[in-house]
Amino acid sequence: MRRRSPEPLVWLLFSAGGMAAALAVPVLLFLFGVAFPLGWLPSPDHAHLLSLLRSPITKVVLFGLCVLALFHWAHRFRYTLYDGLRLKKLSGLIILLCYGGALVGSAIAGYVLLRA
Amino acid sequence: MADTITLQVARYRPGQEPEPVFQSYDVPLRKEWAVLDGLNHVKDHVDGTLSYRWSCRMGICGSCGMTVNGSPVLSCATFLTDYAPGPVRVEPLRNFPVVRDLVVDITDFMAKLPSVKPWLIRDDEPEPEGEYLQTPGELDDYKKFSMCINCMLCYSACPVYALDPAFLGPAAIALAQRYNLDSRDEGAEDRRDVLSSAEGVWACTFVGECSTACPKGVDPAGAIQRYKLTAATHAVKDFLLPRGAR
Amino acid sequence: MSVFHNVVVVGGGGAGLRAAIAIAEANPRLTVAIVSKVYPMRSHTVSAEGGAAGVAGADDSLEEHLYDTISGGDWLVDQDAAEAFVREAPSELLRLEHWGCPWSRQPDGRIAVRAFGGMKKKRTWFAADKTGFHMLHTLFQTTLSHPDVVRYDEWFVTSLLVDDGQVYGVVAIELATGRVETIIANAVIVCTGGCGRVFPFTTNANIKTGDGMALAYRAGAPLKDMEFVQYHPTGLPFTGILITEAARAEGGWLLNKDGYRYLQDYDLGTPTPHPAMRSMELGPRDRLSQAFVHEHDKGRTIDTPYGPIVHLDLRHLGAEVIDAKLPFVRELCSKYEHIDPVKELIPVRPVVHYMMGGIHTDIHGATPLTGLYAAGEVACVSINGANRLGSNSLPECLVFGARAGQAAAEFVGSTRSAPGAAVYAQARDAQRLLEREFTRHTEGHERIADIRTEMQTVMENGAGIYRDGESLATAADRLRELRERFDHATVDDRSRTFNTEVIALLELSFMLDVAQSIVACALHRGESRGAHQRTDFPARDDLRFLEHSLVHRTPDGGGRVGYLPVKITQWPPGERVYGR
Amino acid sequence: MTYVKPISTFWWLRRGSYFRFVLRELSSVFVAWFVVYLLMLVSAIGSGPEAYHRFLDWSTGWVLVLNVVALLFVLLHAVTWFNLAPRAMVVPHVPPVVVLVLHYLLWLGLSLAVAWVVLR
Ligand SMILES: Cc1cc2nc3c(=O)[nH]c(=O)nc-3n(C[C@H](O)[C@H](O)[C@H](O)COP(=O)(O)OP(=O)(O)OC[C@H]3O[C@@H](n4cnc5c(N)ncnc54)[C@H](O)[C@@H]3O)c2cc1C
Ligand code: SF4
Ligand code: F3S
Ligand code: FES
Repeated sequence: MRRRSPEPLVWLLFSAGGMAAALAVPVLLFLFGVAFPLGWLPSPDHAHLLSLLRSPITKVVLFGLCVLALFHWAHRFRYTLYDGLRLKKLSGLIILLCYGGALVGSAIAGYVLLRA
Repeated sequence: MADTITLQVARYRPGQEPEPVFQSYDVPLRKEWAVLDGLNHVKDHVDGTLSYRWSCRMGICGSCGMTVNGSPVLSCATFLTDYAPGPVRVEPLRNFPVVRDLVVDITDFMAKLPSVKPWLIRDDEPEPEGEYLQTPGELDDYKKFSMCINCMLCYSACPVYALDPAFLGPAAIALAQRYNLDSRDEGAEDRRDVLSSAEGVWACTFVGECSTACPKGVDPAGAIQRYKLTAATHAVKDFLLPRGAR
Repeated sequence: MSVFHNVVVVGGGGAGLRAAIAIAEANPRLTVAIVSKVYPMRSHTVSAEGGAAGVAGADDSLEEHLYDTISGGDWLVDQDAAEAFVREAPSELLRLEHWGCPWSRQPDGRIAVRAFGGMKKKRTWFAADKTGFHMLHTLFQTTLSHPDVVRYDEWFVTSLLVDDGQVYGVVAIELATGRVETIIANAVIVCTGGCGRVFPFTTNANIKTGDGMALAYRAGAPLKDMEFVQYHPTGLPFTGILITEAARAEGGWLLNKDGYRYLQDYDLGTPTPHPAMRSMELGPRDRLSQAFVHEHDKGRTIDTPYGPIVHLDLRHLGAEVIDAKLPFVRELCSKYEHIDPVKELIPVRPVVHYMMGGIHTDIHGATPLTGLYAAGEVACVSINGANRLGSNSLPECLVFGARAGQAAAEFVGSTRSAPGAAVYAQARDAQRLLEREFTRHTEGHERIADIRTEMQTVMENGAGIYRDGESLATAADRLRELRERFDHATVDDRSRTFNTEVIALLELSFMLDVAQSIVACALHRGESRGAHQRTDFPARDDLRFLEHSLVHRTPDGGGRVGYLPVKITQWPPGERVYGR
Repeated sequence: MTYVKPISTFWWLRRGSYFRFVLRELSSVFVAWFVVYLLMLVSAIGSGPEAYHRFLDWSTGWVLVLNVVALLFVLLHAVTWFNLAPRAMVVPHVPPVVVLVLHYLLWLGLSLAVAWVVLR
């Protein structure tokens, strides 16, 4: 009997998240985190952003990005703790923290996006 | 160019020292000399007690892996002049128990290797008359992974193996892939359990140092990543398809 | 302490691994042990580059392979053995294919074959230019699928246990611990490879110290045709790393210092732009190496700090052919000579490469001692005669490895004899002697390396490509002196753990035996044949010497040389014609 | 009787390549931070113009510094991710360089599209 390991599932989420993050996060972070605050580019006005945000497509895309990015974090951070800080003995706790965190984060993301 | 160079060689003689100490030897610095030639000079003319492994001195037998100035290399294919003016620090391969001086214990790898079934698995019985056909293109699909000389530089470079000796490790997985990707082989299923266990591919975090260290261009990191994709695809299929359809 | 296995195979190279698999297949109930001083995949077979011969093409025939082998060996070949060899080589190579060996292929997926020196047809199977590497790893990995094949990795065999003409096992040292152990067996197969390290400049790895030859020799088995030492014409200066004959088979040229393809001056044919079989650069190794010496005498070689050289020219092949067929050659040249063969000439000189002689065996790998078998380079089944053809050795390891394995399995199945008290006494003696060896040499004053270097120089000067009665007699005297000096060799290393100095000492003592046997045989053979060229007897003399030399060890370390007729079945001795 | 070298917790400080690896792995923390930041932005936008402007003001102080660092890490993540991609997915008959270049083209195209949508 083959051992069913959840590892492939979390790895797939990690990979998808890594790809999504690599493709989308730099530009978003550059615009909203650096360029607008620094005034390199004029901040878009509220109405434009709100209309964008109200579009269901945007909501779905952003929700997907958040969930995947969070699982990407969860998986990678888990191993960073294992290896970088030699905490593999605390594996159970770390798994709870990481993937649990990602789940909770995803729920919050869903809530925030739905409400917005 | 100075005509000598200093080798700082890690010495460990069980029973004599509790842990390795460095001993310095001056050896001639010649254009053609590999680090191994320097060690041989020491062994032959200066200090017969220095122990290390070597054989082919042409980078193919995989005996002479050592840590030179911090990096895992084949000492027969690494040249003294590249480290001039020195000193050159020669230590045993990392991540393995040191038996003596520059000799490390690789029994862990030798025990893991058979577990991935690195041999051609076929169902046909008896053997066919002629060869199994294989086009040059099909040969190319696994050729890279068949170049492994079991030199252990990749294990020495891999931090995950350092931290978790249960990890199957780069070369063993690359060798499993060597057969999985061979068009003549039918044993991928038999290798699946070991490869996709927690100590198999999933333990690897794609540090990639194994491939950097590999002197034969095997790219074990790539082999592992590719298997992760395969294993994940399998897992999804297992999950989605009803039992009978698998 | 002692352990027991039905069969002990000494050596984990091509021959040893093949033998072990043969036993496991012949009789799964037998326990087989492979005892090897290095991990099997480190064995010297790993270095073989060019390929392995076995009739494959429709245009080829067993007869032609047989004729090439016999004439290549200057008619000192046992034709029944060679016949068995050419007949079984293709199926052995095919089995290796079934075990996964990544042979190079034709576009349609069938095995590709290439030309090789001294061969009339293309019949050399190859895996790019890492043939030996791929064969060895395939064999090793295949043995892993036989869990009943037990391995003693990094165990050094120091002697054979013999009682009343029958072998009962071996005594070996475990390197990691220095523990001496007796391994009792019904049969022993010696597959320890060659002895190139007896010479100063060789393609052979550090482990090729003729151990098995000396083991058998000391146990009372005769060595055969030891005077035939092959020089390969193209070794890299300084390192002695081999540039495979495949480089010439793919079209490489040998040029002297004037850029002239000098082989045309030595009855090896006329230059053609494309390689022609059995001609010029594709002549046999003995003739090519001898041509080099003549070029040197004429002052047409180039002097370097590492001796005279000529050039191997691959430039006209282009990067594409070189990368596809000879990638390892390019890698080795750039690593060890800092040159790129696509654009530059490769400096080469003849280098000691292969031992035609070895432990005398019959066609089943059996030696005159009951229960003792030998296969591979260590053995002399007499398929190579006075000169081995390139790419005949790897298949020899397979064919006769398998045969020896089968014969041993059969023998073990039928024998009832168990080792008597004498054997155990002998084992204890051997053990005690070895323990003494660890301590005896602590008083000495001669460095092992000095004696070894001198022995190598003596061999090169006395028994090189060209020899004569005088040079050989001098060599014999010098070797006797060296043996005396050996008794005063010193060992600094008192540790039991991985004591490579004691191993070097034991290897040196083996090499001295082998060196003496080579000189003894060479001294007695008053003719020139194949790789044995006597300037005082420049012609082949079939009347007196169409015979194998057979040398027995005498208690003082010397050799008693006798002769054994060559088995001729269908090809009477003829002229060796190349390029005509 | 073998000697096993102990491994320090901060093994990754002893070799440049290991250090770069740990930095790469740490990028995930900043990816997570981005999610937090994004959600705060979304919630601010959803709460009306004032909240949005308050958010804009807030994001010029220490948050800006954090975002600059995060951007660097995210870029490190993106570059290492794309560079390793051809090794992980081997597409038959497509040379690895092509896979690599396609990834970068996709990245560029998507970034421009996002910028266009936001700035329009
Ligand atoms: C550079 C090079 C290239 C070559 N290319 C070709 C080629 O292209 N084609 C071809 O046909 N032939 C080639 N040859 C020749 C061929 O490779 C060898 O003859 C052949 O591989 C010998 O195989 P073997 O199994 O007899 O011995 P090896 O592979 O040398 O194995 C010897 C084994 O014996 C063990 N051993 C030795 N002594 C002891 C001891 N005292 N105790 C325990 N174990 C011991 C060793 O550990 C090793 O495992 C080449 C040779 C060289 C040197
Ligand atoms: S994968 Fe490379 S580094 Fe690792 S053992 Fe094989 S050849 Fe050596
Ligand atoms: S270095 Fe180790 S973590 Fe993976 S990519 Fe190589 S095996
Ligand atoms: S001595 Fe064989 S690989 Fe270095």
